[in-house]
Amino acid sequence: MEFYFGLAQIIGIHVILGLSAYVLMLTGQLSLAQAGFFAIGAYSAGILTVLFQFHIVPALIIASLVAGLFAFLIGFPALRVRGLMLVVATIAFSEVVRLFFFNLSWRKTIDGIEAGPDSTNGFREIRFFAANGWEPYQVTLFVWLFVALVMFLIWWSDRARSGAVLRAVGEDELAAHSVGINITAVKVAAMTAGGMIAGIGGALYAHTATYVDHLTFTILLGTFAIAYPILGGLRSVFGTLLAVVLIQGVLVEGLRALGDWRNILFGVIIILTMNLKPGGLFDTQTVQALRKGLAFRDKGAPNA
Amino acid sequence: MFYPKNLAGLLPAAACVVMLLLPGLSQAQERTVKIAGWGAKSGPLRSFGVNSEAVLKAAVESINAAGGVSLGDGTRAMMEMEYYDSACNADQAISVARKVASQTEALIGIGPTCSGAAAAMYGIFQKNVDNSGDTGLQFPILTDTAIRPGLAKKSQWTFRNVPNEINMYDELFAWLRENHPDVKTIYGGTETNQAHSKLTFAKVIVQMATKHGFEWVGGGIDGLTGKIGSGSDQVLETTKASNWLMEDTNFSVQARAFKKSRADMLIVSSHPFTTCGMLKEMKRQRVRPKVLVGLTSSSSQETLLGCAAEAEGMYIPTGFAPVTSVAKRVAKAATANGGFADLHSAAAWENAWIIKQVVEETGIMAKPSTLAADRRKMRDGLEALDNVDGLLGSVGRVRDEGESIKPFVFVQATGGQWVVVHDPRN
Amino acid sequence: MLELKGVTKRFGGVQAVNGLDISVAENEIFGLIGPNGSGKSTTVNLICGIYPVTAGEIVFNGKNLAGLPPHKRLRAGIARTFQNIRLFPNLTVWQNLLVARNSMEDVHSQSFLARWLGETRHTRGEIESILEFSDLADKADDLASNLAFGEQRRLELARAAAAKPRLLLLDEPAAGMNREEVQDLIHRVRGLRDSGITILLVEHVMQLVMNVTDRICVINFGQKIAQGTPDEIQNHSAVQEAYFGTTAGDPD
Amino acid sequence: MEDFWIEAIELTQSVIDGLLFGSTYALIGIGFTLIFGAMHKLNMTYAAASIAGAYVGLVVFVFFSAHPLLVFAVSSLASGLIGLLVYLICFRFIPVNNHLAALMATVGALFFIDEVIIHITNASPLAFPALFGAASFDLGAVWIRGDLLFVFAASVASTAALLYVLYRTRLGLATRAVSQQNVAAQLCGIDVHRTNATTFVVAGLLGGIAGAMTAASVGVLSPLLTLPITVKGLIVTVVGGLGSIPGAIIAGLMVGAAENVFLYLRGVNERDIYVLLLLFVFLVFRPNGIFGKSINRD
Repeated sequence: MEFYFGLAQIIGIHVILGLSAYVLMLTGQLSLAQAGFFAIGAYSAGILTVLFQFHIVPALIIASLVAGLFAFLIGFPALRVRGLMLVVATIAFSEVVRLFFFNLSWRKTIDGIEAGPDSTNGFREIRFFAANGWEPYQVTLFVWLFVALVMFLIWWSDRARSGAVLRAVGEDELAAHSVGINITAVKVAAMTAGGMIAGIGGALYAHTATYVDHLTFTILLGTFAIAYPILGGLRSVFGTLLAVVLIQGVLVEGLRALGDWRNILFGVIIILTMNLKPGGLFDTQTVQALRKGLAFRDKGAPNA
Repeated sequence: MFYPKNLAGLLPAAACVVMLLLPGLSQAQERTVKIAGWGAKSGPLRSFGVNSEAVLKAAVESINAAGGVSLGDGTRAMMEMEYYDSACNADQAISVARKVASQTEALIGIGPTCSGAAAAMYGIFQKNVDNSGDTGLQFPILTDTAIRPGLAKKSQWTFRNVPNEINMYDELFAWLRENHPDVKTIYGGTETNQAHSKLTFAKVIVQMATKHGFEWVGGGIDGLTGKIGSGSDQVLETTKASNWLMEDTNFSVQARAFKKSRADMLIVSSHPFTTCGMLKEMKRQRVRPKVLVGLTSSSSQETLLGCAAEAEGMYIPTGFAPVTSVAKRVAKAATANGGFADLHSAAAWENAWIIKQVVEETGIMAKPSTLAADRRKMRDGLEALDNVDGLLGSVGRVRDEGESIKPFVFVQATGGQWVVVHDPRN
Repeated sequence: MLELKGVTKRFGGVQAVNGLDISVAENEIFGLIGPNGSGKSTTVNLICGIYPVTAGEIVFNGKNLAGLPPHKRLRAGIARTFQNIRLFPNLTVWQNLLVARNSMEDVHSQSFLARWLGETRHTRGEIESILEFSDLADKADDLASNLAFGEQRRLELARAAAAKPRLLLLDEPAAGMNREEVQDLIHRVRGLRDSGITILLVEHVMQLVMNVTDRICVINFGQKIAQGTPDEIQNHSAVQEAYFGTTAGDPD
Repeated sequence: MEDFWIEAIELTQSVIDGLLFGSTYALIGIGFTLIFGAMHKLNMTYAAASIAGAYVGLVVFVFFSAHPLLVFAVSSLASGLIGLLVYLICFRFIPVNNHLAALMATVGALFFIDEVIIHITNASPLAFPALFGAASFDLGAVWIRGDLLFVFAASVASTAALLYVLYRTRLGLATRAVSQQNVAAQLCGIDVHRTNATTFVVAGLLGGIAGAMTAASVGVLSPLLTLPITVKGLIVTVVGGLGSIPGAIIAGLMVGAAENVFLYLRGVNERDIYVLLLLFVFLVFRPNGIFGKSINRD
């Protein structure tokens, strides 16, 4: 079972990462900065629990706020540009964050051992869970508590006016501006929310992996963050969930038996999906079909 | 009607999820000693995993050909090995460790191949045996490739059989002192975002060189605060221009820094890709030190594929070279399995034989019902080991740290081959 | 209510609007016409704040709008429609209207979170009545992109109305419409005016302009060439020349 | 005073080395900018395809001991072909207005190409031949690497050829027409798909040269090269201004030089931070790039 709990933790954390990009993508912005926010969350929470002996919950909240703060600050200059320029600007941000942690060495002696981030050697011994006797199922539940919370918040706000506002900005900025939406505020808010969510994900990641170094947070991670919502489709948060389960659960884990060929298959599947379902797995048609299908069952009569 | 057309895209997904949930357990009738290996078989460090698997496979074949392993009740069992790809990635190494520990009957794991992944993976294991308050994984690991110093003491369940670089460079510089009396000064650089290269450079190579009286002619060293070696008590400003990153392509500034130092001996503490880049740039700038020393990890086939001509003359200490008859056999068997036996992968051979030895010494039963007990016996057996037979001779164990002291030789790149120039065992 | 005083807009070397003076009175339907490229759309964009003016000032209800971004102008009471329909195609009709509720009244009557997440009964009632008025009530849950052309035009008007503007800028609302649809539009525009909204109508289609407006201003090359009631304009010589003369406007 | 001169010479040498090495960045930047100019889309596969082209060139070298010039030619052709394939699988059948899907498909193709290379070579670095590898020019206190000078010359030549194609041939006219007014071009009888495909091939040909040149100037070819080259290429594209070929060239040289100077002055750990800050400066103060006009394109 331990393996499935571990897998569920990985899936949960990647869902959070994907959703952090999802929020911003609703407004039509493509950000590769999520790896940076994720790193800020991971290191902040790790530093708090390891060097300052915080409990995981306050550490997680603070990490999320710190990541959100950076997202807020970077939001203003970064969101002046869009499209490819934004992609490159956010890559640059995420790389600067990574290089910061690459250069960061902050060691303290805790309980007789030296602990803390140590530049290239990474940040070891982030063992809050194991050291406090958390069973794997408890850790998994803890991770999924946050997954559920984040998913619920996004799902709920997507059904309310806020979701429509975010999507309106994504569909047509000029029109949205003309109907009285403060574009900058909405985008920066989305960026901040995305940063906070990624911060939570990073904090959870650092504690389940027990070790982070700067190489964890490369552009590749940022690419995965946007890959989940794109593959899953931007019509529903469940698309992101499905994409993570497919990639982390099926491709990375389930097909491990394929060994060498698995990663090649990975690229092929992405290409095929995008050609067959450019809007993602949960695109407009699928979502409508699902809704109608479910409605059909509820009411027992076709919904004209 | 349930709109099959639009939902069809989701069906393969559902099928895959079902596939994933199918239990990986297969109940074998015969008793076998199962072991699991994992490492990078995809990604830019694929050669590590390919070589490691090839050697491990060869070792298991040789054990089985010699009659297999004798179990606690006298039954003879074959050894069975399954190899997984963990892509040199922390997440995946952890995931495979969990999978192997909870979904298979493997008695022990051999992997992962990379230091970074190992550093992360060791963290999920129980720190101290018998501490029931620690819920870390309880499964023995005997790592073969990841060399970065001081990892295995993280948990009492983790062991390594990798070269001890401190001894290797200590002896290398002693030997160089004797054989190159005209060499007095040293200088060098490393790839600073590769933990093994950087740590070994700062904390092993430079330390050992100065210990043997070579004079470091640069500034301070990245990753090292305080004095260098025992000779100098002066803290110097860090040498900035002589290092590079592991994916760098332009080495002009670094090679100039090397040249400017006019050192008799130069050190390139780096993995093959950047070792080759740096050596090529040194050749272009006509940097010709009297002695060139490389990082253990570059004593592999990759360096020769990338820059045999430029590496000519470079000394490297290594834990593997086909100098004994068994080592020659291993090298041949590895090539037959599609990999190379080098200092990283050769340990996998020894690991398989160590496992055989521990199984026989501790009376492991290899029954599904005794799995937990067998794993514990395996761990205790590894802990209790003093000496094992290695490819180059007897391999000593460092008890409390789970590390090993391996015999080694010095090789030099000569005519596109690694040639053993000195064998400290003699 | 709305006053343009010497408004000038230059794009690089091109003078799109040149010293334009317009004064729109409370609750009138004011027409702005002119040949292609005469600066009509630019004027609309200047009033709603998409471009900053190069010179001159725009005063709305006695307040200078200089430096006010579009979303704040909407809050001040200026809403618009677009010449080429710009709905939010992947939002439902309902969502299109919900998004547009940014009037001062709406912003102040509800807390931030309530506005962000909630939909009060009052809001629902108002949106329903707008849908009713726009003959879109049965399409509330359809995606905007699935509407027919005429319905999209109506939705665009409804969306502007949902912001409860005091001044509504209509940028060629009849473009691409047939005679019947234009007639329908005339009723709707009058209905909006009757509900107390001042309307600035930029139009090409004479059937609409001549039937619905109280006063008309004609511009060409960014300058006012005539102003008056529809009847006066129809007989104005400068207008005749601008529309039928040999001088061609630069492309828009 | 002595120190000052030594320092000045060192700096000059760093700048020269960096500028020359930057010409490989410039070539990659041109490819990105060309595709972006034509389709307003990002092709993340581009740098990987360039490296893949160089690998094909290497096959010719290893198995047929071909002359380096032929190796470069084969690299270029192979990369052009890969460019065509990438267009077909990542752009041709994906709706034009769906930028995200096309972007993701190219990311998929990037993973695919990278992984295929890794599988075939076991990710081992392989020696790559250089033209004029041994040549160097001493200019008093500073010196110039012969092979990099050749790379520089090749970049200039291929850029000139590219500009000729773009501005003096029918094909170039079509490409520019499509990039500026897609629909209008179609109405004029231009086959948009064919034109786009041609753009990908041309960009690919250029990329193959860039890949081979990069491999030649490092002396080794490795899949480790793809990611850094992709990032450098993107930075160069943005600094140079989207769609601007001369901008990409200047930006490539500039990034190369800046990198080397920061390496010399601040060390490798901080080098990239400064290069990225430089990029931020451009994004904030000159968002349209070096030669960018201040047009607000929608």
